[in-house]
Amino acid sequence: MSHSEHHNERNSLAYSVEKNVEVIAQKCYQCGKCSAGCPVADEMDFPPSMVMRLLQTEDPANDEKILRSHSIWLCVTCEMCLSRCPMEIDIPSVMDFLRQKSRSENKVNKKAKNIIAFHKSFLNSIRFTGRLYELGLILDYKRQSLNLTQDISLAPKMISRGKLHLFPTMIKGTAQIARIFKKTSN
Amino acid sequence: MARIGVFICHCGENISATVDCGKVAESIGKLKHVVLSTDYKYMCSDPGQTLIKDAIKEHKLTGVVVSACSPRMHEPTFRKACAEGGLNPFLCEMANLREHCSWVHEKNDLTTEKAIDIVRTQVEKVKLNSALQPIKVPVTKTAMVIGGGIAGIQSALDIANTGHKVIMVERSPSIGGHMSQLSETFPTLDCSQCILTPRMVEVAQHPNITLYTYAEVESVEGFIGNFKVKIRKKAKSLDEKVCTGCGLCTTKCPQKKIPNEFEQGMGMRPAIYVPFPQAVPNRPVIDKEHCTYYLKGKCKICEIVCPTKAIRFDQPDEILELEIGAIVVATGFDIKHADFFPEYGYGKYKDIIDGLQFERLASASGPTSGEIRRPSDGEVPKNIVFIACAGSRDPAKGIAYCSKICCMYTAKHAMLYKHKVHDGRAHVFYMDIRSGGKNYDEFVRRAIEEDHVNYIRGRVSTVYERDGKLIVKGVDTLLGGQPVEVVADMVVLATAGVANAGAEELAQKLHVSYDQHKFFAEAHPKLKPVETNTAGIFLAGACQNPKDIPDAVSQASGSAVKVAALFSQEMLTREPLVAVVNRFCPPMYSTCVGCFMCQSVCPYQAIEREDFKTRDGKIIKTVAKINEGLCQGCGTCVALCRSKSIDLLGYSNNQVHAEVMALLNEY
Amino acid sequence: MSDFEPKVVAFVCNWCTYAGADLTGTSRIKYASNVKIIRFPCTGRIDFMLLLKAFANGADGIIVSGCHPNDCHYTSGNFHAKRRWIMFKELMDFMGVDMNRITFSWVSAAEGARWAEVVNTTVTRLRELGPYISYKEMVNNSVEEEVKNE
Amino acid sequence: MKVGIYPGCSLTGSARDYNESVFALAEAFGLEFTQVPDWNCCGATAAHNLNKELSLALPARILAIAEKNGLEEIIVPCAACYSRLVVTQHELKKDPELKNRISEVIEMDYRGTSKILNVIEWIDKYIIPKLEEKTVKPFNYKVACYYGCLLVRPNKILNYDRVEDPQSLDIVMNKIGATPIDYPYKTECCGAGLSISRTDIVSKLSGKIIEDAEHRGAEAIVVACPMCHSNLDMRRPDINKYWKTEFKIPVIFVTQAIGLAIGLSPEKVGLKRHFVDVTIS
Repeated sequence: MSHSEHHNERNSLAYSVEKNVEVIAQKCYQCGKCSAGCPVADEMDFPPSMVMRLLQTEDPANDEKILRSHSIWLCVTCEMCLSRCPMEIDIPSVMDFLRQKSRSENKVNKKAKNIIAFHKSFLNSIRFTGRLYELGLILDYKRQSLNLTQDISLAPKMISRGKLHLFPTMIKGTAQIARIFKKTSN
Repeated sequence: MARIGVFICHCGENISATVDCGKVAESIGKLKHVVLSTDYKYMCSDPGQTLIKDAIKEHKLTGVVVSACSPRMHEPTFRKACAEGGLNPFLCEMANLREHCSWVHEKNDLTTEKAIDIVRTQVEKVKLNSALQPIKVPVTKTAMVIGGGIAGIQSALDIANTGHKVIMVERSPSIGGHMSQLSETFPTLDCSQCILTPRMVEVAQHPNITLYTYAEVESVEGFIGNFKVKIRKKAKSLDEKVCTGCGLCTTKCPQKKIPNEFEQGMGMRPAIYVPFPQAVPNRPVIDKEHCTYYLKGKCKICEIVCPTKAIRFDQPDEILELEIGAIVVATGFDIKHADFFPEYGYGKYKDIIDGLQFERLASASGPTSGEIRRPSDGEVPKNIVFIACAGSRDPAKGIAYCSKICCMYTAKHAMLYKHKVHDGRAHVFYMDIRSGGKNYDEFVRRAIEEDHVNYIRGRVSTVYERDGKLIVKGVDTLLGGQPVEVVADMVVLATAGVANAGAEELAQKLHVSYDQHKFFAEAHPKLKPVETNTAGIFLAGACQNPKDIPDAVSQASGSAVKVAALFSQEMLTREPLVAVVNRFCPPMYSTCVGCFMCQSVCPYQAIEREDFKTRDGKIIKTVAKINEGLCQGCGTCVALCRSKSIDLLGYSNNQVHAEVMALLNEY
Repeated sequence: MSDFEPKVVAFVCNWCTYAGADLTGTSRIKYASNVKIIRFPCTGRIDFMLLLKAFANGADGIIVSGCHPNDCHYTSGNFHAKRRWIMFKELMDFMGVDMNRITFSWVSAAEGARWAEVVNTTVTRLRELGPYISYKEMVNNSVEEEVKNE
Repeated sequence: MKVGIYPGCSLTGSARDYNESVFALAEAFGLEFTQVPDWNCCGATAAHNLNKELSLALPARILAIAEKNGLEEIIVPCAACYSRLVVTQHELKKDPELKNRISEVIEMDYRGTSKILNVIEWIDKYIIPKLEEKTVKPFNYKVACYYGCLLVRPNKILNYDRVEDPQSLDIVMNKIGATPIDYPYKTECCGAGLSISRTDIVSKLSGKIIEDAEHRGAEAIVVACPMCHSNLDMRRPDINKYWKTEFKIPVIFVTQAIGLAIGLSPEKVGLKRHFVDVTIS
């Protein structure tokens, strides 16, 4: 067995990470530089270096902690961690993968409800029109998140500055966009 | 006519338990030219060896095959026995019946048959052996030490004290190296210059050492015991014999704003200068790149004020040609500077300094007379941050290795700071503390426990300036990756140790290997850490990899004993198993067509060009020629040669061909 | 085919594989006795034409083995051997030599068990392949033809 | 060469001001470009957070349409869209199998031949050569150049400017007479995609960016990304509430600054649409 081959347990989360995004968790030597530069580290239950550490343990209990964490949803994909990582570990890709895994296994952290609601509203908006319909997005998000009072002062100001369309723009290829959504929804 | 004697050893029962030695002897005895084939219980014993010696005389043997254990075990024994019996030792071969046959196969007919095959192969080979004479080369008993840091100094003094001559070549105007820049040394905190300067003076005064400062190696040719070296002595623009070192010129030089290399750019020096007060030799040089006279054609103030008229503006560089027997490379290391770190501002913040700069600040002879004052405004920093592993263990920055010395000097820096600034706070961001060494970990613990240095386990993401303070954004991984922000007055980066500028170029001149980081490569990582893969060239100190003073000094002494051992011989003797390019009478001279493909694959630069000329000097033919002093006998050139003009003594084309034929065909 | 025992010649370097095979011996690891070793200072010394000579003279299989990459006693001999080997393989293929007859491996001085494994797997493979006569016949025929033409 | 433009959703809505300034500059410099026909949303943060394949398919459709229409160069003023498009191009180049799969999903041939330019690259190539002669009203202000995340990271893929302390925007601003300050927040994140779902975090992060710029005496923050702009400008009331202060520093697009320098009116470059009054024009 060559050195580049992994030794991860086949059922571990670290193994799935390696298979899907080609990141070897063991490469992380826990210097913490990612957490030091992460803009949202202090909001997270597990800062990025801790997520990597939990992955390294290959302990099912720790895998569970990651998938149920708030951290993976707070990551803003600013890529600061990757750009400064001495081992060039692609943490943003790991986070993308963990989010999708967390959702598909129904393990999304309750505190992340709004964040997911927003992403879903966003995709809903383009699924039907092809482009983002910002007013529709806000209304749909309010419906999903039940944050009915949030940003009520923002919309009128935007409208008065011509920054919010009252009606969506439909592109010609809407049927095609719908098919793209369908084909990519595993 | 060949007369071969074959001796089959039972090795107690090690061979005879599975191989029918009697049958082997009998079968081999029937081979053509074999005049004696016998077996014996212990060939390597005294009676066994006597058996061979007597047989050589009695049977007038022209070749001997001892069929016993591996030649890697007893070849020297039996070759010596043959020599004592009056046979050229290279006419003796061994057939490996033990490791390659009796020990690895079951007792049966096939095993005995294999044994016969093995012996027959060596019989056929030995018939084609020729009497070879060991190669002898003389030894020039003068060593050259390149680099005048602590490793070079130690090596030169040790060699010189064995009574041999040493030439020391140092690139800068003074010897002393990085150690002369250090304030105090770990783990004892004794003053670096106090322990170093006596050694520097000793070098200068030693009757066996000739010191060339401001000089560089221009070229190296030849081989072990017989190097021919050219050294460029750069013009110092001064007659050293006339100059008394009074220093008047250096105080009168109008050019005063040149960044001082010795002070790591934290002080200024004039164009005619002595690098530091304890410099050896204590004579100034003129820096032509900054001297007003060399730049603009007028000034000459130094010449006017010099009481002994020692200035020589028209002095040329001088090339010295020297005969050298052994070379010690002690060219040292350098460190990465703060501008190597994008996330710490590419070196644009004055108060982010590197470890060597901190050494100068802490040194009593430094720009601040030993007070810790920050470069930007001369204030004493009340909050100081040390960042370990700055560049080291950072594959993304191209340096994957640990620089080894930083953990210790960072602890020392923090400690020195706390001793000098009692109300100050010192923070160290680290990944691991690597403090293996005598009294080393105790030293680090002292910094933490007694001097209250705040060690934080985590790497720093970024440092930036705000309101004249440095904001250090780090993390505490022991608190689960919690971000830590320190508002500091000064930041010291423990930057990676790297190969010295010019190391690669020098390695190529010397034909020694170097690694991807341009550090010189040892011949074997465990058992030949002092040797290079070029015979006669040795390593000392941090040119091999970053190392601390005791390690550098130990290795320097190691290299010195290697040189002394070499110089203890009048002549060097080597096994003559070397390659040869064939030679014939004119007009053929050699079948070599002069393509010199062999030259490109030879790892030892052992292949030279030889011209055959007419009487009036016209070149008729140029062919390859092997320098047997350099050739190590790998045979790569032999296999490569398209015209089959090169052969390897001891493993000739005929010999290996005969072996293959003997293995496959029964006789 | 079951009682066929192939003749195998091993071309090995002195510093790694020869010493590795010595270690197999000192460790008393047993392996097939079909293989016979020819010692070279370095794989860089091996003239691959010898392989053809060996096949023409009745070898059923050949092992070429030296130091691992970067471990060469002579720094780069095995590297040059490998480079020449790549070229030579093309030529052998072109000449119709069955490449299954040749094992190219790295065995270090510390890999006694590995040497036994290399030999055994090679011999097992060759036992299945049977005697190598096609190349020998081809060479002999062409020699006969040349003789006839003269 | 046919030059295309992919405005992206923001530029038709919340970043209309940016759109206006880009087109105003194009007009003033006599530059023409074709909109990528029937373009769709790039999927932004939402797509790559929830569905990797979708996050590649949506940009791939845009790029495939551009190719089909012979657009060899596409200008992408929105830094977020720019990042998604370049990353998609990179991922599909790296993995031919994935490329085939995505081609199948979007029902179009995708080759990955179009060159994608961000707004500063566009300025460097088409505006800078004639900028000096056109500048009538030097932009004599101290500015904080804020690049955000997406123009420089992931730098191994984008390969644009240096990842720490980038300079390209500073150089452009310097050309029109502005004085860029030393600014450590150049590439710190504003909170981006969390604008609506976690306004508190955006207020905190964007607030730091604004605070440091004001503290260093900048008179404007210059941006090249509509997401950054909406967080720093539209979210200003939330930021001020969070920080319990009144940050006043305006946030302008680099294209607006250039527009003003060549004498275009504030209306023409969309300044009137800002939430924070731009008092320096």
